[in-house]
Amino acid sequence: MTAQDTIRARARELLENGEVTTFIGWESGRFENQTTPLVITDASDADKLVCNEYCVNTLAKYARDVVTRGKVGMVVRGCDSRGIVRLINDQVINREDVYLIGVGCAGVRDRKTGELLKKCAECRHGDPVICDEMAGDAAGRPQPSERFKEVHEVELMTQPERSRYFEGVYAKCIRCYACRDVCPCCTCRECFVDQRRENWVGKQNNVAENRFYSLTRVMHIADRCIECGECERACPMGLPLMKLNRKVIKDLNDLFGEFESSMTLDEEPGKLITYDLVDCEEFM
Amino acid sequence: MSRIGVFICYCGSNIAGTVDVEAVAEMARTLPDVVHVETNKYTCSDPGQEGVRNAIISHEIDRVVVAACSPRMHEPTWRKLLADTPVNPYMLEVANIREQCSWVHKDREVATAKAMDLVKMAVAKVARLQPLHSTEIPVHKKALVIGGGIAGMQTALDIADAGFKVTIVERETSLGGKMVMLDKTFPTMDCSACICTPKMSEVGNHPNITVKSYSEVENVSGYIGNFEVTIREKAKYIDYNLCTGCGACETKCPQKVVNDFEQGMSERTAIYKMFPQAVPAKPVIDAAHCRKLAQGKCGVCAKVCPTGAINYEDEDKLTTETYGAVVFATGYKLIDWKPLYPEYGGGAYPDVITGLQFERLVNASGPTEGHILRPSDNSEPKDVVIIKCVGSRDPNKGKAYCSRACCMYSAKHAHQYLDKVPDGRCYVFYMDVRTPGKGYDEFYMNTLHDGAQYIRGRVSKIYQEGGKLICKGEDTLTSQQVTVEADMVVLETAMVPADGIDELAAKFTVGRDADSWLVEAHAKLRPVETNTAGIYLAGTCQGPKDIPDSVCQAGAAASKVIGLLNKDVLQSNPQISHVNEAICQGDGACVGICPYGAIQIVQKTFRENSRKVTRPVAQVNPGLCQGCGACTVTCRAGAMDLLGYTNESIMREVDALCQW
Amino acid sequence: MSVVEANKTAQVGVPDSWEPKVIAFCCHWCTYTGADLAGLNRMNYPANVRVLRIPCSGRMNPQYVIEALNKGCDGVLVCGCHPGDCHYVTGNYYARRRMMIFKRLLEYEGLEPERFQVRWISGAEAGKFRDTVMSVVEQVRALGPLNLTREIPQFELPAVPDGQEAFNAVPEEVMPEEVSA
Amino acid sequence: MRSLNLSAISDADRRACEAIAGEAGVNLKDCYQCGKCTAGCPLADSMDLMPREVIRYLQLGAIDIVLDAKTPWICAQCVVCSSRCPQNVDICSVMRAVRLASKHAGKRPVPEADIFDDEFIANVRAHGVSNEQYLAAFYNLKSGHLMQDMGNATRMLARGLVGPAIHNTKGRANVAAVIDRALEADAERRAKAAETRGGEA
Amino acid sequence: MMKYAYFPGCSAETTGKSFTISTSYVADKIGVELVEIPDWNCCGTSAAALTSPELAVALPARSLAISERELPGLDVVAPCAGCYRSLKASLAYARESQENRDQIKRIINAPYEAKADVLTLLEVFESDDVREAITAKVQRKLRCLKVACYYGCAMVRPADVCECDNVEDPQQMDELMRLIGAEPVSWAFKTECCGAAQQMTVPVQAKPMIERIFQNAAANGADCIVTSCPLCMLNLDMREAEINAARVARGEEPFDIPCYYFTELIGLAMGAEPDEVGIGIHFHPAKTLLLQRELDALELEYAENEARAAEERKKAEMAAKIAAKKAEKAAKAAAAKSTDVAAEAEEVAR
Repeated sequence: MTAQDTIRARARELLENGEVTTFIGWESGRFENQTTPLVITDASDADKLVCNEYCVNTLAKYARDVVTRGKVGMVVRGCDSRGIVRLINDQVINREDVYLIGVGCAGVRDRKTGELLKKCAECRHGDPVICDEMAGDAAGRPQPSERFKEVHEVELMTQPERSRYFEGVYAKCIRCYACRDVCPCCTCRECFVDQRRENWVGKQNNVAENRFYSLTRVMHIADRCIECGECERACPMGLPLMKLNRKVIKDLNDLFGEFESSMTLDEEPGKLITYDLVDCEEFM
Repeated sequence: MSRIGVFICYCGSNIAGTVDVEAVAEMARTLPDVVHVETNKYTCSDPGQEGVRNAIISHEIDRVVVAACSPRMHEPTWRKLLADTPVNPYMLEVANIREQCSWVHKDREVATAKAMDLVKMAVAKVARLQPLHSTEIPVHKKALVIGGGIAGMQTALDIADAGFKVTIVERETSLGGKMVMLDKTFPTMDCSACICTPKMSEVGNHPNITVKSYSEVENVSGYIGNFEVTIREKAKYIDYNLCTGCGACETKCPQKVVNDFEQGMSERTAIYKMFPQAVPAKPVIDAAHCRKLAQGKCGVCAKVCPTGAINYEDEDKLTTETYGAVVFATGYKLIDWKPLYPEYGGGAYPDVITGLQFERLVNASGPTEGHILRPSDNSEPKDVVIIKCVGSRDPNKGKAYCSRACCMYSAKHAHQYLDKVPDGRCYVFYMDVRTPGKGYDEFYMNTLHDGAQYIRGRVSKIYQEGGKLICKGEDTLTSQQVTVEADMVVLETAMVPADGIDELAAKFTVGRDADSWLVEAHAKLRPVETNTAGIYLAGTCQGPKDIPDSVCQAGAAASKVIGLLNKDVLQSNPQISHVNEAICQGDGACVGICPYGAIQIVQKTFRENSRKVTRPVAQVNPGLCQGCGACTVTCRAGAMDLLGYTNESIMREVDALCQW
Repeated sequence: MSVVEANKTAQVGVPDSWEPKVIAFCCHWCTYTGADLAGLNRMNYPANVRVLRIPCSGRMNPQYVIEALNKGCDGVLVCGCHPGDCHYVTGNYYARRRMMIFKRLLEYEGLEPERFQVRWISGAEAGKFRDTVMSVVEQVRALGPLNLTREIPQFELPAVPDGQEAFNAVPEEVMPEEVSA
Repeated sequence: MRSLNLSAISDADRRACEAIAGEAGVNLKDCYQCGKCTAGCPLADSMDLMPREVIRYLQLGAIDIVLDAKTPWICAQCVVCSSRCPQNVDICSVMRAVRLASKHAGKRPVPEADIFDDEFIANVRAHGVSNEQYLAAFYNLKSGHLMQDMGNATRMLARGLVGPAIHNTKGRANVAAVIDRALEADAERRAKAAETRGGEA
Repeated sequence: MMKYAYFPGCSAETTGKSFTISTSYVADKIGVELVEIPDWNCCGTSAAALTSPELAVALPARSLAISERELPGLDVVAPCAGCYRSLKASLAYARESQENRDQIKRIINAPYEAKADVLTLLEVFESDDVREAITAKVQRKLRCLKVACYYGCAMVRPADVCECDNVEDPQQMDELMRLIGAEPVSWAFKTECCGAAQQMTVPVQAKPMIERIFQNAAANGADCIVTSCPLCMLNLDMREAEINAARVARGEEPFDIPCYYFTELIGLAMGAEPDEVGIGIHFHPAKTLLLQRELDALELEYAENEARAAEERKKAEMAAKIAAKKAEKAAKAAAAKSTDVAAEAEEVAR
C-alpha cells in the first residue's frame, strides 16, 4: 500500500467517523504533476487526495483558516509539521485542533523541469517532527551540508554590490504579500502592513516602502522562521527571500548558539525574546 | 483638529544667546495645527507660567509644546501647570533647546536651525498624543514579612511600632531563624539567646503583629499597595486556642527524631517545640514521624493532654489577605559541603563539623550543655582545626563569593574554644582575614592573643588515622607543608540562600542573581527595594551579611514600608503599555520579556463577525507596568503600544526630523 | 533609467552645502541624561545630530531605523544604558540582541556599518556622548549622502500619487541583471 | 633569601611567563595563593619551590627562577593539585609547561628526570614498545646511579617478569616516524610562537 | 558476548604479567572477548607528555587509529591506568575539534576519526551484564578478606578527561569486591599518587609516597591492597620490602600487606588456584593471607551455621510451647462447653 492509499483510506475513516470535520491534502489538476491544496469535508472526496512528488504547497497555513470549523485532519511532511508546530507554539491553533498524518518526504519537484525544488534541496527535515500517525516510512534524507551557502555568497560581495543587489530586489517587489500569506510564522490577526495607522507603514509600492516591508518582515519572523522556503517559492517575482531569512538565522546561530525553530512543542522561547547576561557585544 | 500652543523660552540669554528665539517662533507659526506661539524670557517663572495658562484659555489650546530646557528639568512643572487647565497634563511635549542645543552649539545659525527642527519634532509628536489619566491605587495598610529570623522580626517590629498591621510568615515552627541557634555574638560576645528571645516574645505579643508559624506563601497576585497573598498554614495537629504549652505531650511521646535545631547532634520527640523558648511557645506534631499519624497506633499525646488540644484530623489551612507591602526576610542556609568536599571526608568523619554545629556544642542549652565534646566519642578535643572559606571563594566546588561573616565567627569559635579548653590548641586555616566592622579587627587580634594559631593556607585533605584527623595544609607564609593531627575540625561553610527561594521569588517576580540571592533595585541608592514596586528586602536573602548589618537593613526596609503605608493612595503612572485587543494574537511573546511580570495572557470573549469568540489576549496590569516599552517591540502586529511613546508618535517624530 | 541608477547619478554631485543628518534614539535614563550633562558642561559637538527620547533602549523598534533611513537620515545612532544598568532591569539586554541582529541585517543589505551604530552611554558619560556624536557625524560625513533609494516626505501631500510613482518606479525591461537570477 | 627587584623584571620576562601559562591554558591571575595545591602535593617535601610558589613567580614574571626550579621536574603529574584548586587553575599543566620551557631553554635542574624521559622515548622509538629492563639499565648508566634497583632487578628476573629478550612491534619503523613527525610539529609550533612573541616585542 | 579492542600496554608481558593472566582468566569466564589491537605501540605515558604535547597526543592516536581501522565499532579497553590516561587524553584532544583531528592525522599519517571510546577494565566490569556474570560464576566468596581498594591517580584524574565523578572516593572496585564477598575498608588514600616514575628519578624523596599508602591502609584495618594498575602494583608490591627494611631500621613495625590485582581476587572467587591467576609471582608473599582468610571464612561459616541452628532450635521450642499452651486452652474451653451443654441438656430434660 502506498502512502497515498493510506492517506485516502485514513482520511475517509477520519471523516466518516467524525474524528475530523475537515481534511487537508493535495489534489491533482489536469495533470498528475500539477497539484493544488485540497480541503475536503466529505468522506466521498477522499479519493481525490494525492500524495506525490509534485505536492509543492506547504499546507500548514491552511490549518489556521479551517480550524474554526472543527478538528482538522491533514497530511504533514517535515515542512508542514514544523509549520504546525509554529502555529501551535504561537497559540494560533491548539494541538488538539489537528490530527496529523505524517509522510516521509524526499523533496518535491518542479512540474515543468522535473527538478528538485530549491526549497527541498535546502530542506533539513524531510520527515515530520510531530504527527499522530505515519503513512508509510520516514524518508530519512541526509541533511544538506551547507545551510548558509547562499548567505555566505552574498556576504562575500562588496558593500556597494550588496546595496545594488538588494535595491534591485526591492525594485522588483510588487508587494503582493504572497510571501506573508504562505508563511506559517506570519500569523498576526492583522498584519502590520494591512493596518491603517498613520506613519506605521506606507502603502505605496516603491523601493523605500518595499524595503521597509521586507526588513520588517524578516525581523518579525527572525527567530521563528522554519526555513520551509515557501515565501521564496510563492514569490511571483522570484525574489531571493531565503537569503534574508537565513541571514538572520545564521547570525542568531553564530551569536547566541545553535538553534532550529519549531522542532518541538516545548521549544525554548525565541532567541530575540530572551537574553543572556554574557551575550557578546559588537557595538563598542 | 488639534489646537497646538507652542511656548518658546529665552531662558534669559541661556537659550537666546545662541538661538534666534523669534525666528524659531516665526517658523513654528507655519506648522500645521499650531494656533498660538509665544516667547517668554523665563517660561518657568511665575509670570511665564501665568502666560501659558492664559494663552491656553484664550486660544482654546488642547496640546502644548514647550521649547525650553531639558524635560528632565521641568517636565513635572509643566505637567503640574497643565493639571490646573483644561489641557490634559500628558498632551505635552518638551523640546530640549537648551541642554541639547543652545549650550552645546556655538554657531547661532546652526543652533537656530536645530532648535527649529526640535520644535518641529515636538509639534509632530504632540499632535499624535492622547490624553492620559493616572488612576489612584488604594494602599492596603498592612505589611507582610516573609521570614521570622532576626531581620524579619526587626522589620515587623519597626512597622508595627509605627502603627501598621504586620503579618509574619515563618516556615519553621518558631520565630528566631538562625540567630537563635547561635551561642554568642561577635564582637561583644553577648549571649545570642539573651538578645534574640526577648525580640521573639515582643513580636509574639505585639498587638499589631500576627505570627503565622509553620506557614508558607502559596500564591501571590496584585501589585504595590494591593498584594493578594495566599498563605498555607501547615497542619500542626494541635489546637493553639486550647494548648497551654505545658509540655506534657513532649515528655511522653515515644517517637524519637533527629533534632535539626541541634544540627543533628541530639534527638527530639515527634511532637515537639523547636526549642524551649520557641514563639509561639506551643508544640506541633511532625506528621512524617508521628506514630499515630504515620501508622495509626499510639495516641499517647492525646491521652496526656490536659486540655484536649491534640487534633489528629487537622489539615493545612489556606488564608488569603491583601497587603500593601511585602518584605522578604527569608535568610540563608549553610551550603551542603558533604558532596562538594570528598577530600574532607565528605561527611564520613563525625568529628568534622560545621560552624553551626559548633555553635550548638558550645551553647549551654545545646546537646552537650555547653561542653565542647567530639560527636564521635564525647571526649574533649585537645587539637581543633578551624577551616575557613569552605564553599566560599571556591568557584570550583562551591561559590565564588565571600560569605562575609565567617572571618569573624571563626575568630569567635577559636576564642570560645580556647576559653573553654584552656589546655587545647586551635589552628585556624585562612586565606585572608576580613574584619571591616566596628570592633571587629580588635576582636580578631584578641583571638590571636588568646593563642589561636592562624595558618595562611587552604587545607587540601583531611583523613583519619589512629583516632586523629590528619589535616594537610600549607603555611604559605613559610612555604611549608604543614600537618595537624586534630581531634575535631570545624568547617566554616558558605552561606547560600534558603531553600525554595527561587520558587518564592518567582511568585513575586523578584529578581535573583546567579547564586539565587535576591537582587536589590540599585546596589547603592536603592539597597532594600526590589525592582517590583512594593517589595523590599531585609537581611541575608539579599546576600551574606552578619547580624548588625541584617538588623540595619531590616530597619531600612521597614522605613520604606512605613513611607508607603502612610499614603492612602498612590498615583499610577499612566504612561504604560496598552493592548489593542482587536489585533492582539495572544501568542505571549510580550509576557516573558516583561521584567515586572505585568503582562498576562487571559482568555476573553469577543463578538467577531457576529460570532462569539473566546481567544487569548494579553492584559497589562497597570499597577505593575513601569512603562519601559520592551513588550511593544515583541509585538509584530503592534497590538501592544506604549502610551506617551506610541509607535505612531515616534514615527511622526522621525518623519518630522527627516525633513530638515 | 532605473531608480537605482537615477539615485546614483544624483549622488555624483553632492552639493557643498550638504550636511549629514544623524538621528540619535536615546534612552531617557542614561544617554539622554548624559546628553543633558554635556550641555551643563557646555561641551561642543556638531549640530547634525537630533536626539529622540525613548524610555528605554528596549523600546527601540527596528522599524524606526528603517523609517529614518528611508526618509532622509544619513545615519542612525541608538544609545542606552550599559548592560546591567538598565533602569528597567533587562531592557538593554533585549535591545543588545535585537540591534546586533538588525545591524548585521542592514549591513548585509549593503548599508555601511558606520551609518547605524549602537552605543552604551551612561548618565555620567557626557564626554562619551560628545565623542560618539562627533565620531558618528564625521564618519557619516566621510561616506557622503546615503546611497539608498528613498522616499523623502513632504509635509504636504506627496507630489506624486501612489499608483503613478509605483508605475514609474518599476519598468520591467530595465530590471537589474542580478535580481532576475 | 635574596631580594627580588620587581622593577628589573622586563616585559619579555612577563611575556615568557604568560606564554607558559598560555601553553597550560591557565590565567595566572586566577590564582589567589591559597596553597591548597601545595598542601595536597605528595612530593612537596622534596621540591625546592612549592607548587604555589611556581605560580607566584610566574605571576611576578620571574621567569629565571621558574625555569631553574626543580619542582616541575619532580612533579609526578598526579593532578591532585588541579583537581582540588578552588579557582580551577590547572597547576599540573603549568608544571608540565614550565618543565618543557625549561627543557627547551637548555636547562635540566633534575637531570635524572630528563634522562629518564629521554631514554623512555628513545626506547619506544627503537622498539615501538617500552622495554623496562633496558630502560632501567640505560637510565642507570646515564644517570650514574649504577646500582639503583639492582636488587629488584634480580627479583624480577627470578619471577620471570623480565628477561634479556627485547620486545619489538612490527610497525616500529612507523612508530619512529610518528615520533619524528610529532617532534617536528612541536618544534614548528614553538618556532611560530617565539616569532609572534618577538613580533609583539 | 561482549567484545572489546584490547590495548595491553608495555607491561602486559613483563611486570604486569599477573594482571594479564588474571584478566584473561576472568574475561574468559564471564564471556568478555578482548581482541588485541594489532601492532599497537607504547602510549608514551607521562614521558611523552613531558617531552612534547604533540607526541603525547600522537603516540596513543596511532594505536587508536589502527583499532579504528582493524577493529571497527569496538571500544578500546586499556587495563593499565597509565595507558588509559594517555589514550583518553589523546582521544579527548581529538574529539575537541576537526582541526585537532586533522593535525593528528597529519602526524600519524593515517585516517582517524576518534570514534571509539577508551575504557578501563573497571568500566567494563561496571555494566550490569558483567556483574551478573561474575555473580553467577562465583564459587567461593572471599569472606573475611578486608581489602583497601587502591585506584591510583591516573585512572581518575584529570576528572574531565577521565570522566570520573568522584576523584577522591571512587567506588567501582569496592563494588566489585563486595560482589565477591570481600570487605572493602573505607580509607583515604584511594587516589593518592604512588609516584611510579619518581621512584626511578627521585627515589629517596618518592619512597614516602608508597609508605603513606600502606600506612593509611593498615590504619584503617585493611589486610591487603587491591589495585587495577600494573605500575602501582609493581611500585607497592616490589618496594614493600625496601620500605619494611627502612622501617625496621627505624625501629618501626614492618607492614605485612600483600597486594593483588582486582582480577586476581575475582579469579580466586571463581575458583581459580592462586598460581592460575598469577598470585604465585608476587614479590610480597601473597598466599598465606589468602589461606588464613579462607580458614577464617570457614570458621565464620561454621559459627554462623551453629548460631542459625541454635536460633532455629529456640524458635522450634518456642513454637512447641505456644502450641502446647494453645492446646491446653482449647481443651479447657471444650471442657467448659461440654459441661454447659450437659447442663443445658439437663435443663431441657427437666
